[in-house]
Amino acid sequence: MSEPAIELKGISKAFGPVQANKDISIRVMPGTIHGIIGENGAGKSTLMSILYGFYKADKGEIFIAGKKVAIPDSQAAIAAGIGMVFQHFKLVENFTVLENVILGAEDGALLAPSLRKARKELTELAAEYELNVDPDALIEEIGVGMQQRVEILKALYRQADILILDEPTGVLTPAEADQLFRILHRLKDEGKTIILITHKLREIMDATDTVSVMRRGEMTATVKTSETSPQELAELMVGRKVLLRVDKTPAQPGKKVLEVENLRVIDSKGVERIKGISFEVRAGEILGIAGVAGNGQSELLEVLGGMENGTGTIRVNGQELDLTGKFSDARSRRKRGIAHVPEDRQREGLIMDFKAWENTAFGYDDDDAYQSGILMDNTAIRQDAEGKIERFDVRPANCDLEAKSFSGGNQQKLVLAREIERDPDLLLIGQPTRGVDIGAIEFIHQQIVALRDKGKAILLVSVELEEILSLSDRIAVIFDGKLMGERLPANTDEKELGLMMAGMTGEDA
Amino acid sequence: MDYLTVLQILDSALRLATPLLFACLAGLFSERAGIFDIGLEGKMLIAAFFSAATAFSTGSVWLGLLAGVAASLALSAIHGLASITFRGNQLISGVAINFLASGLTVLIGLSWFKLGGQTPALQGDARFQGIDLPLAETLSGVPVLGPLYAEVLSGHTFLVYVALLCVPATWYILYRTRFGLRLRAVGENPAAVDTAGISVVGLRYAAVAICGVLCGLAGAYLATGLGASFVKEMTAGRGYIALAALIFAKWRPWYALYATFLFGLLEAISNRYPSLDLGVVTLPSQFMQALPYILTVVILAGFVGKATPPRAGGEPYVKER
Amino acid sequence: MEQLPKWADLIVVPLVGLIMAFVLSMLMVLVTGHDPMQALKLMVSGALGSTYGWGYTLYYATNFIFTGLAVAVAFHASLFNIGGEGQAALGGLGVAIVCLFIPWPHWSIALVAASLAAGLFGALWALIPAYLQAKRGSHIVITTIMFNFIAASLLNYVLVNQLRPKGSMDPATAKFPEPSHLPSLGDMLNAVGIPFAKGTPANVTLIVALLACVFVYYLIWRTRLGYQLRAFGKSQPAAVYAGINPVKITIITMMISGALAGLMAINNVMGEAERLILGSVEGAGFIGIAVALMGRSHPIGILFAALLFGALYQGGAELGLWTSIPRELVIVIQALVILFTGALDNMVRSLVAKVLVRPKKVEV
Amino acid sequence: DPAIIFDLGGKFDKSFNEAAYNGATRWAEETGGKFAEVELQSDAQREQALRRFAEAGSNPIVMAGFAFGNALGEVAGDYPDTSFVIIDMVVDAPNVRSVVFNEHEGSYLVGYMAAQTSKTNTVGFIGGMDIPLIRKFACGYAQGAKAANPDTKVISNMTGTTGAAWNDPVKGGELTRAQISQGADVVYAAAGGTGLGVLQTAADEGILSIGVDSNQNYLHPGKVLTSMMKRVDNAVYNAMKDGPGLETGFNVMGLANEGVGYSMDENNAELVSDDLKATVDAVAAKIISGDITVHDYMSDETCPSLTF
Ligand SMILES: Nc1ncnc2c1ncn2[C@@H]1O[C@H](COP(=O)(O)OP(=O)(O)OP(=O)(O)O)[C@@H](O)[C@H]1O
Ligand SMILES: Nc1ncnc2c1ncn2[C@@H]1O[C@H](COP(=O)(O)OP(=O)(O)OP(=O)(O)O)[C@@H](O)[C@H]1O
Ligand SMILES: [Mg+2]
Ligand SMILES: [Mg+2]
Repeated sequence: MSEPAIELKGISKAFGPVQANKDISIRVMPGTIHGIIGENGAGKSTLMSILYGFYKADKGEIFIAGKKVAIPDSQAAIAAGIGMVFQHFKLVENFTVLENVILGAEDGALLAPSLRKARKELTELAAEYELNVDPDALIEEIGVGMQQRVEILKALYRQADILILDEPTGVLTPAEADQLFRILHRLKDEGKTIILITHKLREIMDATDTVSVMRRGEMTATVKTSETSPQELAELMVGRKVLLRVDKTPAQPGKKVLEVENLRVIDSKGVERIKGISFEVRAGEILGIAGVAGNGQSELLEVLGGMENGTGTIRVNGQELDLTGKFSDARSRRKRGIAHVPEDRQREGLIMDFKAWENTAFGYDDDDAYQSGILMDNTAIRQDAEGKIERFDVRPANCDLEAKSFSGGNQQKLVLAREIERDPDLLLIGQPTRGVDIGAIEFIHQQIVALRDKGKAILLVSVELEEILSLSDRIAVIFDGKLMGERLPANTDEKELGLMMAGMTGEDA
Repeated sequence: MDYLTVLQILDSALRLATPLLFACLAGLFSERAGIFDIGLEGKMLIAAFFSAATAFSTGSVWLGLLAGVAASLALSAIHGLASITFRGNQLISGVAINFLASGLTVLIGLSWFKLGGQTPALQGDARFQGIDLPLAETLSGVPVLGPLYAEVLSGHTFLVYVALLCVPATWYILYRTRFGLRLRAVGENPAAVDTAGISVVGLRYAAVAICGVLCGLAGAYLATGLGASFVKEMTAGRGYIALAALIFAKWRPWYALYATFLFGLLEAISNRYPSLDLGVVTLPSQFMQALPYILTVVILAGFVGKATPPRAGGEPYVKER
Repeated sequence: MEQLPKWADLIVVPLVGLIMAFVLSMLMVLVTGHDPMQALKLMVSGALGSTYGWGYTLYYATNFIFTGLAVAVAFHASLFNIGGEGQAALGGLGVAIVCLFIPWPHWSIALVAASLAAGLFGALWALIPAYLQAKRGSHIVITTIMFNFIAASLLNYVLVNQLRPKGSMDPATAKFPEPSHLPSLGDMLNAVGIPFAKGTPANVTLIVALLACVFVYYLIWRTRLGYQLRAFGKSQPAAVYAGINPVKITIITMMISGALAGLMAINNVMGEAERLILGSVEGAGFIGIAVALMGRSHPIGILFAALLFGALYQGGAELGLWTSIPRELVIVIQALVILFTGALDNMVRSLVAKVLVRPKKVEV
Repeated sequence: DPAIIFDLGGKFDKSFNEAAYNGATRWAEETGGKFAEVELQSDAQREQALRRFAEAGSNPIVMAGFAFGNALGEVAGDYPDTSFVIIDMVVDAPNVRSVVFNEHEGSYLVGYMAAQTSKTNTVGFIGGMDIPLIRKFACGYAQGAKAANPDTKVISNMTGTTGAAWNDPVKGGELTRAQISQGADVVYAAAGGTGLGVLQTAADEGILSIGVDSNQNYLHPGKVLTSMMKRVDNAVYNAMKDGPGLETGFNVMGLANEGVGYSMDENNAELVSDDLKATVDAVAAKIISGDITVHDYMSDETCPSLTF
């Protein structure tokens, strides 16, 4: 057997009191795709960041191609042929693609020659790996999928032999994900070594050669992918049996809760993002909106949630909503019984610096139960929060921790607890399980279904087709600000939906 | 208002804008790298002192310039230590630096010259002299543009031209060099710079150092170019105005020139018209003195949109909480 | 970053920073040819060693509490109010108008009225920058700086041309009538039998300042408004998601901030000078920035930071009185204190941590 | 021992406070005595300093500046055995000597000289801040200038409205240039540290300037026409010499008792012709005799020769 491309021995890393990695050892063979799975907060990103020189390990050794190396910073990692695509991209938002690619890998003191050379090389790389991006586009103006390509291009431009991808598909559409895996396979065929962190067992099963499982800072197992099953991996990860399919009974639709007629939204730049759409959601059903990110589903949620203005008619329980005036804000929507789990929990759904208990009142701070006279009744809020944290199994169950100290899955549970326990007539929910581990996904899906079964209307927006298919009672596909049509989950599949998401009507498909 | 008056006002505006321009560009480098600096004032002040003191003692304005820059750099080093190495609060550090400069200049001045914290007046080679640009005399006959060249552009001290050259230079460095790319990146997203294998700390120190040099030039210009001695607190709030100009300029070099020139112009106008008789009412001198500030607010509210500061500005780069 | 026990973070670190600042300062005293021990003793005993010293220390501290709170409230909403100087100056104008033109039967009523006027004037002076920030996106830092200058001009005009008694050399208003004079701390304490030096400027406003601390505490951490302004300060997109109106919050926050700065005037204008003089704010608006930052924008922290600065002012005055140490040295000491307890606190913390903490790890 | 308290500008303000300081040091040098001193940083320290010195037994206590009026009014009565001397302000108390200067008279003289010297019939005035005291200077100056030549144009500028107005030589210089471009060829600065910039720029630009408070002719020999002398130093010197129990009451220092005047020395000997000197001295004599009345801005707060 040949020398492992990467070998980590006894890596330990603590962040203050948090032991993120405990004595971890791992071997990755060259020319393979090696998966790493684990719950949120298990320490996957930390381990990879150490390998990339972003964090310094407290203990442990790193061997690259059999040679012991010191990786005190990313420069050393790059020199050792390692490239990494972080979970949260490390791009300069107001730089162009080209500038981001050459940053740190410039050829001389002046930019122009570097840019020229990079432009040429980028075209070559693009041709070779189907990694097409507009080199002059600004990062903040391209979608996440494109941004990820830029990250991969950055690594390839630096001639990485070892590529680490941390949850690369969390933000991708199915088509984009498929393409990513094609690229990864091509890279693998060229002899490059790839480490892939993901929460999606299907990706592990489809793409990897070996897989390591992490739990609470420790490496619990490394197995050959061909010799394991999703069920086994899930159990290794979570430490208990996990239901991988959503368990739900057929919907019992009731009266119309949400009626949307000819809704239009024009954004601050004057671009029409929603071009006249109409649909309805009834009590006791989940309407899933499928679509490639950026086709208007975010705006749809924002208008409904009172974060943006629009024109047209929206009725909730038969009463028309104010879309532009004094009552068009999010607070008025809540008073109308609309709860909203936003797509971006860290930017919108939570105040990351607030304690968990403060966050459970976020948006509902005017609730009578939270007031005592002119002051807020913090004791009441806290008690309320403790209940929510317990019922939604938020871990750690400490409502005095700041939101940023929770892992992504647990942050999402905090938001869900807050919104679902309001017992809303209509729940708007965007990307409910983005970046969330499978244990938590299972739980979150159960909660959504339970709310539906209580006779509430739910509008689900997700880029995960699998999620849409398994949760929705009806599916609508959005493309370019228009609805392409509706399907019942039983009568459609990912392929058809995928085509509709690409703008082809059912008839074309 | 005749043409000559206009020229004279422009001439004055250029002089008044120069220290602001230096300081504004200084702030630009620092803030573009993500380090907020409200200590521009203090750095200018200490540079003004050391440049005047050294120029007087050695008789050479060049040595004075050097000393001023060095003093300003020393304060920059403190700011860097506090805000980069020890990840302290950049605003507090700036406040401290302003106090430090205000106290130290007088304290040192007292024991050095025994003149109550001032330096003696500078003469001859101890101060910058006006430079007549080539052909100023000959061209002044050319209608309209000739006088503009001869009156407004020509005849300033060396540092005025340096300041003007600093604008394209800054633009070039920022947008056309590797260093500039990295500098801008580190102010927007230090993690991106870090993971690209570049030292965030090194870059930020470099930016803070450039800031120090430019503040040094600003201070030296005040004491040895525009004036000819150091007087305590002689920066008179120009560091804060430069800061305002920087935001006004949206952290961009050419805009910095326009913004500081606008401030200079408004001040020159209010200097020229200490009180304005409008026929119906006479605007009192206090109003005319406030006019530059009032107009700034009006312009800001009316014409300048939202300015987005460098995204990582003011935040120390902390990887591990 | 090293984890320190909370008590060490709150007490040991600032204390060590303070000691370092003073060691350095005393070195400077030595270098400039004076006796550092004498200077230190003078400063400490002058500021804290007698009720007389306290009478001044507390007076200055009162000013700084107000301006510190003003900066802090705005900070919580991510607004950097550098305009405390101008807002306090306008507050002084409000106080002067109320005290000069309305005959008050008793100081307590005058105090209430003057507080309202001071707060209102300060708030209104903050309103325009706030409005421009909220509606037009004009950067609040520039506009508040500009408004400081405009306030100075306005006061200069008003004092020289309007409110100055005819024939007076002093660009200041007339003395406020007797009934509006506030009782000094000495008067009040002596009345209840606690000996306290008379003739010091600390006055009943100190109590108002302490109330303001309590008010700000409740405002920020216990009211809905505080909740919303903190949320807005931490994340604007999230605030919109929660239905918090950014325009409203910006304006209200800045007005509260301006009102707090304006309230300073009841201390220095009404309580101490008993008339409005030119330049009465004396930079307290800027010190407020340092105080708020050092006090970590928390009323208790601000209280201590304000006391520290008050003591430095008064200790510095004693130095000036009894030694030939130039007053600029006091400014340098202030600078070093700000530097070591404020900006370099992480350096101090890591030093303290080296001594205090043996690394121990908690399992998760 | 006597004590002296300097105003917020500090004892080295190159003008008023510094003159006071010079008077005190002259006294100390001549008598070998010692005096206590303090430079204030805050308005609240006025009363504090007065009381602290009085309690410590300093006597007499001299203070420089009109801003002390209020504080002294409060304090004087509490220390009947201490003598106080206040400059530039009148405080009516049995143990206070109030020294005021007829700055308008001195300013009239230098204004007269300015107008006589000016070739452009335009003279300038640059004040620190627009406060009554400075208007008093400006008003006397303008009147003198107009008296010398009714066609004289007087341009007046104030530097600023914050404390920085007294310490901004750069702005002083720029104001000077602005006045030069409007034709001024003599400028009079009454602006503390800002005035240094005025004198400097005037010298650089080849026009004449007039100093203030103390004799500033030496700063730019041959370029400073004269200085309006305000003998604060004498007032302080006399107070200290008179010692405890000095004669109290109201002291007006004018031309008559050489409290104000214009300075002549080797530095400006060539600038002021004997003719001019003789004329000015004659004017001075007329002011002293009452043949010429110089309008005091403070008397009715108007200025016939200048608008502010
Ligand atoms: N920079 C940091 N400072 C402090 N603590 C950190 C830091 N980064 C991670 N942690 C903590 O270390 C632990 C491991 O985090 P890590 O990001 O490695 O988990 P992960 O397995 O990647 O989780 P996820 O699936 O949510 O991405 C967590 O408890 C996390 O809160
Ligand atoms: N057209 C509208 N669109 C959206 N929300 C609205 C609209 N009109 C009212 N609301 C929101 O619904 C809430 C309930 O409104 P409604 O007027 O029916 O009840 P209310 O008892 O009068 O409420 P309140 O006491 O707050 O006035 C309002 O407070 C407002 O926030
Ligand atoms: Mg991770
Ligand atoms: Mg109603």
